Amino acid sequence: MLEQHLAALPILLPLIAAPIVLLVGRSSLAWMVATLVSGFATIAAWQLLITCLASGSLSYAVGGWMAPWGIELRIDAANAFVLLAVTAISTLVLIYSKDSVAKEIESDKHLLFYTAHMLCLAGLSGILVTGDAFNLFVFLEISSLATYTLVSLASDRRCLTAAFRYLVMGTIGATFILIGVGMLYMKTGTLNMLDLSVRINLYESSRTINTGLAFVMVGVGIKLALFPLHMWLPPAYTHAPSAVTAFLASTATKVAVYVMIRFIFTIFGADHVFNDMGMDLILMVLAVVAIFKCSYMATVQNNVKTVLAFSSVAQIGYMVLGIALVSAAGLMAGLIHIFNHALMKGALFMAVGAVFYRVGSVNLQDFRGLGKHMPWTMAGFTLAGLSIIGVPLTVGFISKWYLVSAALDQGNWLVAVLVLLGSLLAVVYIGRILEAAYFQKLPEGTDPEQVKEVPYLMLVPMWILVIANLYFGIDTSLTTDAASAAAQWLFENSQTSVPQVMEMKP
Amino acid sequence: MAVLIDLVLLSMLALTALRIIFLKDLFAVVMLFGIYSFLSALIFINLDAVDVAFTEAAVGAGISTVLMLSTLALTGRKEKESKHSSILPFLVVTVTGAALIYGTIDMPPFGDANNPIHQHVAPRYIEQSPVEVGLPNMVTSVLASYRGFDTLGETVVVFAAMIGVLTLLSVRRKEDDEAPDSGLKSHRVLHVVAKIIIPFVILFALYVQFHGDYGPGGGFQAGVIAAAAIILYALVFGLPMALRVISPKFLQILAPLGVLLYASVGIYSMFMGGNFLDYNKLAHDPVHGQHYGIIIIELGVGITVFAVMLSIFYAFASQAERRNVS
Amino acid sequence: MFFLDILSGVLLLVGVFFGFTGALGLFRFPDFFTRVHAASVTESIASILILTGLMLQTQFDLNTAKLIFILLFLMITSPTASHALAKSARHGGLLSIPESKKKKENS
Amino acid sequence: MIGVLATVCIAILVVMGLALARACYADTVYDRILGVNMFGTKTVLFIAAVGFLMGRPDFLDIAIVYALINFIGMIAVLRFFEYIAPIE
Amino acid sequence: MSFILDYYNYWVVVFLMMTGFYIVISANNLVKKIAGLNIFQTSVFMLYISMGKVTGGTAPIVVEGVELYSNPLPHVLILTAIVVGVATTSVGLALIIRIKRAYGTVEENEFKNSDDAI
Repeated sequence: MLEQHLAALPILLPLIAAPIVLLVGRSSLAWMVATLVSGFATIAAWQLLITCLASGSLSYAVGGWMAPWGIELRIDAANAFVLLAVTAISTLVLIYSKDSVAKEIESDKHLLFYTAHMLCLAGLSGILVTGDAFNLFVFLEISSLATYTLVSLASDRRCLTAAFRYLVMGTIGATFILIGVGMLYMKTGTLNMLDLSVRINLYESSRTINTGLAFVMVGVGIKLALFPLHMWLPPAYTHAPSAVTAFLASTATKVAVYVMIRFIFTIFGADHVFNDMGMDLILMVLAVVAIFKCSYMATVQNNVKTVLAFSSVAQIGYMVLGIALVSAAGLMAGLIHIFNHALMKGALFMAVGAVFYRVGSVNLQDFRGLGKHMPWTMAGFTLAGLSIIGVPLTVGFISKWYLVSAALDQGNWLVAVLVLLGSLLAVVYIGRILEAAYFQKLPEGTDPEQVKEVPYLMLVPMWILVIANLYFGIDTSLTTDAASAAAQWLFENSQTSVPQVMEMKP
Repeated sequence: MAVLIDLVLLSMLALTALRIIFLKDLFAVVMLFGIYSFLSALIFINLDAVDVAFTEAAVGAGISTVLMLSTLALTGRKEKESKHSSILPFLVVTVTGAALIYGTIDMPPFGDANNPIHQHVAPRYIEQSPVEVGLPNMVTSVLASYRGFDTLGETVVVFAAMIGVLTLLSVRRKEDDEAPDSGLKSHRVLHVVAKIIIPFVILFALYVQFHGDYGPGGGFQAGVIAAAAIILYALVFGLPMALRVISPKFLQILAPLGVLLYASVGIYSMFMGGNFLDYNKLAHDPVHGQHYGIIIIELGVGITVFAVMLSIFYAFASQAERRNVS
Repeated sequence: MFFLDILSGVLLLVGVFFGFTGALGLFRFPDFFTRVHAASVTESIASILILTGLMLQTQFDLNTAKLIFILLFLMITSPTASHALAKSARHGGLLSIPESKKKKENS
Repeated sequence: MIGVLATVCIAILVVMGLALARACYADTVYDRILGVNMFGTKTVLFIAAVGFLMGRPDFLDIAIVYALINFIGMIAVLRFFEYIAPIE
Repeated sequence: MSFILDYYNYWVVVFLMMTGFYIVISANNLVKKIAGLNIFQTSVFMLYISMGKVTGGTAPIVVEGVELYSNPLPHVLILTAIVVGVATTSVGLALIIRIKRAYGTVEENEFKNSDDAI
């Protein structure tokens, strides 16, 4: 029975767990339920990835209604790959959050925290597995609402304004997506993604469809913090509780990148988006500007969480750059970076959360001397930081390697050089933190007894991610296999659907 | 005739929307927003979307307005002059609007029966759903059965809203209140009238809940109306009285139970060998199965929506009361 | 049936006429309390006439019952609302024209 | 009969327009509320009438909801004035 | 003329959407922003419902002797979207109340001094 419903499990488990978590009443029990459910979802995602790598794609008709009439869950290598990253990170963050949350969030809100986390996970998985454009909007809103809640749980009052800004921009983004999907629906009469992709090609250059595309792109652009629309991200990540930042930074924007890939490649067709509308140039310019502007912004910030938040926007630039290269290799680089960046940022934000746990704030000067007093935390931070920079033997290197080689394949040496230059800025902003941690002394007046290593429940998940950073930097077979299969699948299906329906043009 | 009504309503909407831009009195903004919702619901009726009109009237004009008013009670009712230039927003809006107008040029003409959306997918709903699902109201059939997963998502969204609001605003029960029990105390007529109509409103909510298969209505609308009845009670007799009738703790148990009731139908159908939410498997006769499934999930939706709307109102209202005391 | 149709038409048109006068009153009367008066009284009579007119159009089935329900509901709530509003205005310190004149003279 | 109903609908729309104008441009807050309230009641009548005009009078449920929401809105507004002075 | 009749509905709806959008991005007060957001969304709902209309059709509830119904699918989508809208509104308003309590103001330009700008 479980195999039959495998496709539905990663979303049903957290969806049903969310109300149960609220009902169990005790926060330790809630934590246990949430972690277990998230772990099961991870196993399901893993099974799905294996199945998809072996046999292409999977479809599940919810309610037993066939696709264009009912809602279909459709899983292929691409979303199974991202799904695995999201569920795995969620599980690790949940383990981590037991102590972190106990410290940062008032005790009567723990249940709400775990419920919101489950809702967020359910929303993100739903976005990933659904094969229906409107259903995607619904799950996008579930995850967004849960995210606003999670961000506003911090005790610092600035989280409120950050959450509000996020809410307004996020809702505008979602509404834009709604407008875009409406225009597509109006022209094609269907909401199912595969059906849409077939029928959109009947109207090769319809203004309505192009406008719909533009609105979806802007809407998704807001959600994934594409450069000029990223204004909500740094404050939200800075002021959210540590566990929340670790989860969101490594999953939420990645899922949005996936949505962009899905819309470009599966629904509209890469050929139409890039060749007819010239979207690749726009995306490429925005991505490059994002890499430089935001990496620069990261170097001048004082709050370490803000540094990493700007770094996230820059890293999203790399992913979008991969998409904008319009080749299977570029897309693969983008997908690998989605996975790898989740590993790096998860580890980094967990380390920062550990510092917050002991020191109580995460400004640059608070990191002074921590190399000595919190050795494991800072060692983890250092390794993950090296990964962001792109040092060999880490996953960051793998991402950049594939990105650069994809760019060079096309003879686009300019992009290749820019990617490498962007890494130099990463050296600066990570370097500043490491310098404070290892080459400066603990500030006067701090009790060294207070600043010690964090509990194991926080260290272990952090180090699992750090080790994953190294492992997947050396043995790349899993990530590259999955990403290249996904990229191949997306790219081929995107190209072939164009000619076969051309004759049906009315 | 329909076109004429449509035009008149649209111009009233435009007037209202434009007026809202320039009003600095937030109370007036909220009032006009209520009118805007009412008007758009009228447009929905005129465009045959009776279920949508039902919901928009209850939610947009009802719940949203009440929530906005209780927010205003805490934040004050004047918008201050902004020194920003309004040129940049105007530019953004003009560009977006121009893009949309550009997009409309190729749209299928308004109301044409040959439009793609009337040719693909929807014909099955219109022709088959009375047979396959067995309900006269196609909207309910599509909502609860064909796109039941969306509706589960919708219920979860409502649930997520409750989680969000409770996180931000906690409902404090004033057990030992020496606070003046508020409510529209001096309005004796209101008290009598409210006592008369509240039972009828709850009766009406039940009617909407179970008549949704045959006419406009369903779990969502019923939940909102039932919540509205209690909200009316709280407004007239004061929040402490309402808290005594239905306690927030109870609502916090009720809301997740509704979601679980919905999901359990799906799980059950999985055990009966179907896919998630496949109501055909619930009984020997598929149409009966559909019927059972829809009744139960509508009940789940109704319970959740009632509990959530009411606890959101409690959370907002108790903030206002707290300020009143201090 | 012809007779009922005529009757219903007459009721509807008269009802609308009253509704219209009420709306005019909103603009033409001098102070708030007279305007409340104009609005609420005409509203009641207009509701009665229009809804009764519509009832005569039904086949005397569930729709009639619903119309009666609406009518009763409006009959109860609409005057209550007007009353509460006027009372609130009074409570809030709004004065009618004669009163404000008197106040001016006194001060 | 359709002609009469159409006239009635249009006339109610006109009245609604007047009430809306009152709500948009009012001297005092109370006048605004009065306009809104009148608008709400006339909307109820309009829905009832338009149902008969369109030949589907079975949607009177919506009119009931309108009447209910209109009343609750009024009460909420009055309640609101307990917290914030209506006249500055 | 027929061109106008075919599209006037969409144009007005676009105008309404943009009015709402303008309120969201230009309003100084946060409550007004949320009201604008609601107007924006409600207008998008109208776009959907407009496309579902069939001239001469009737509401999609089966009655004897009627063949032509309007499209039920947009109605279903918008029912869901309305619910999503009210959910967002309530969370937004709750945030506003907390912001007022923490900062003492809900006017956008009064946050500008610190890094906690909206």
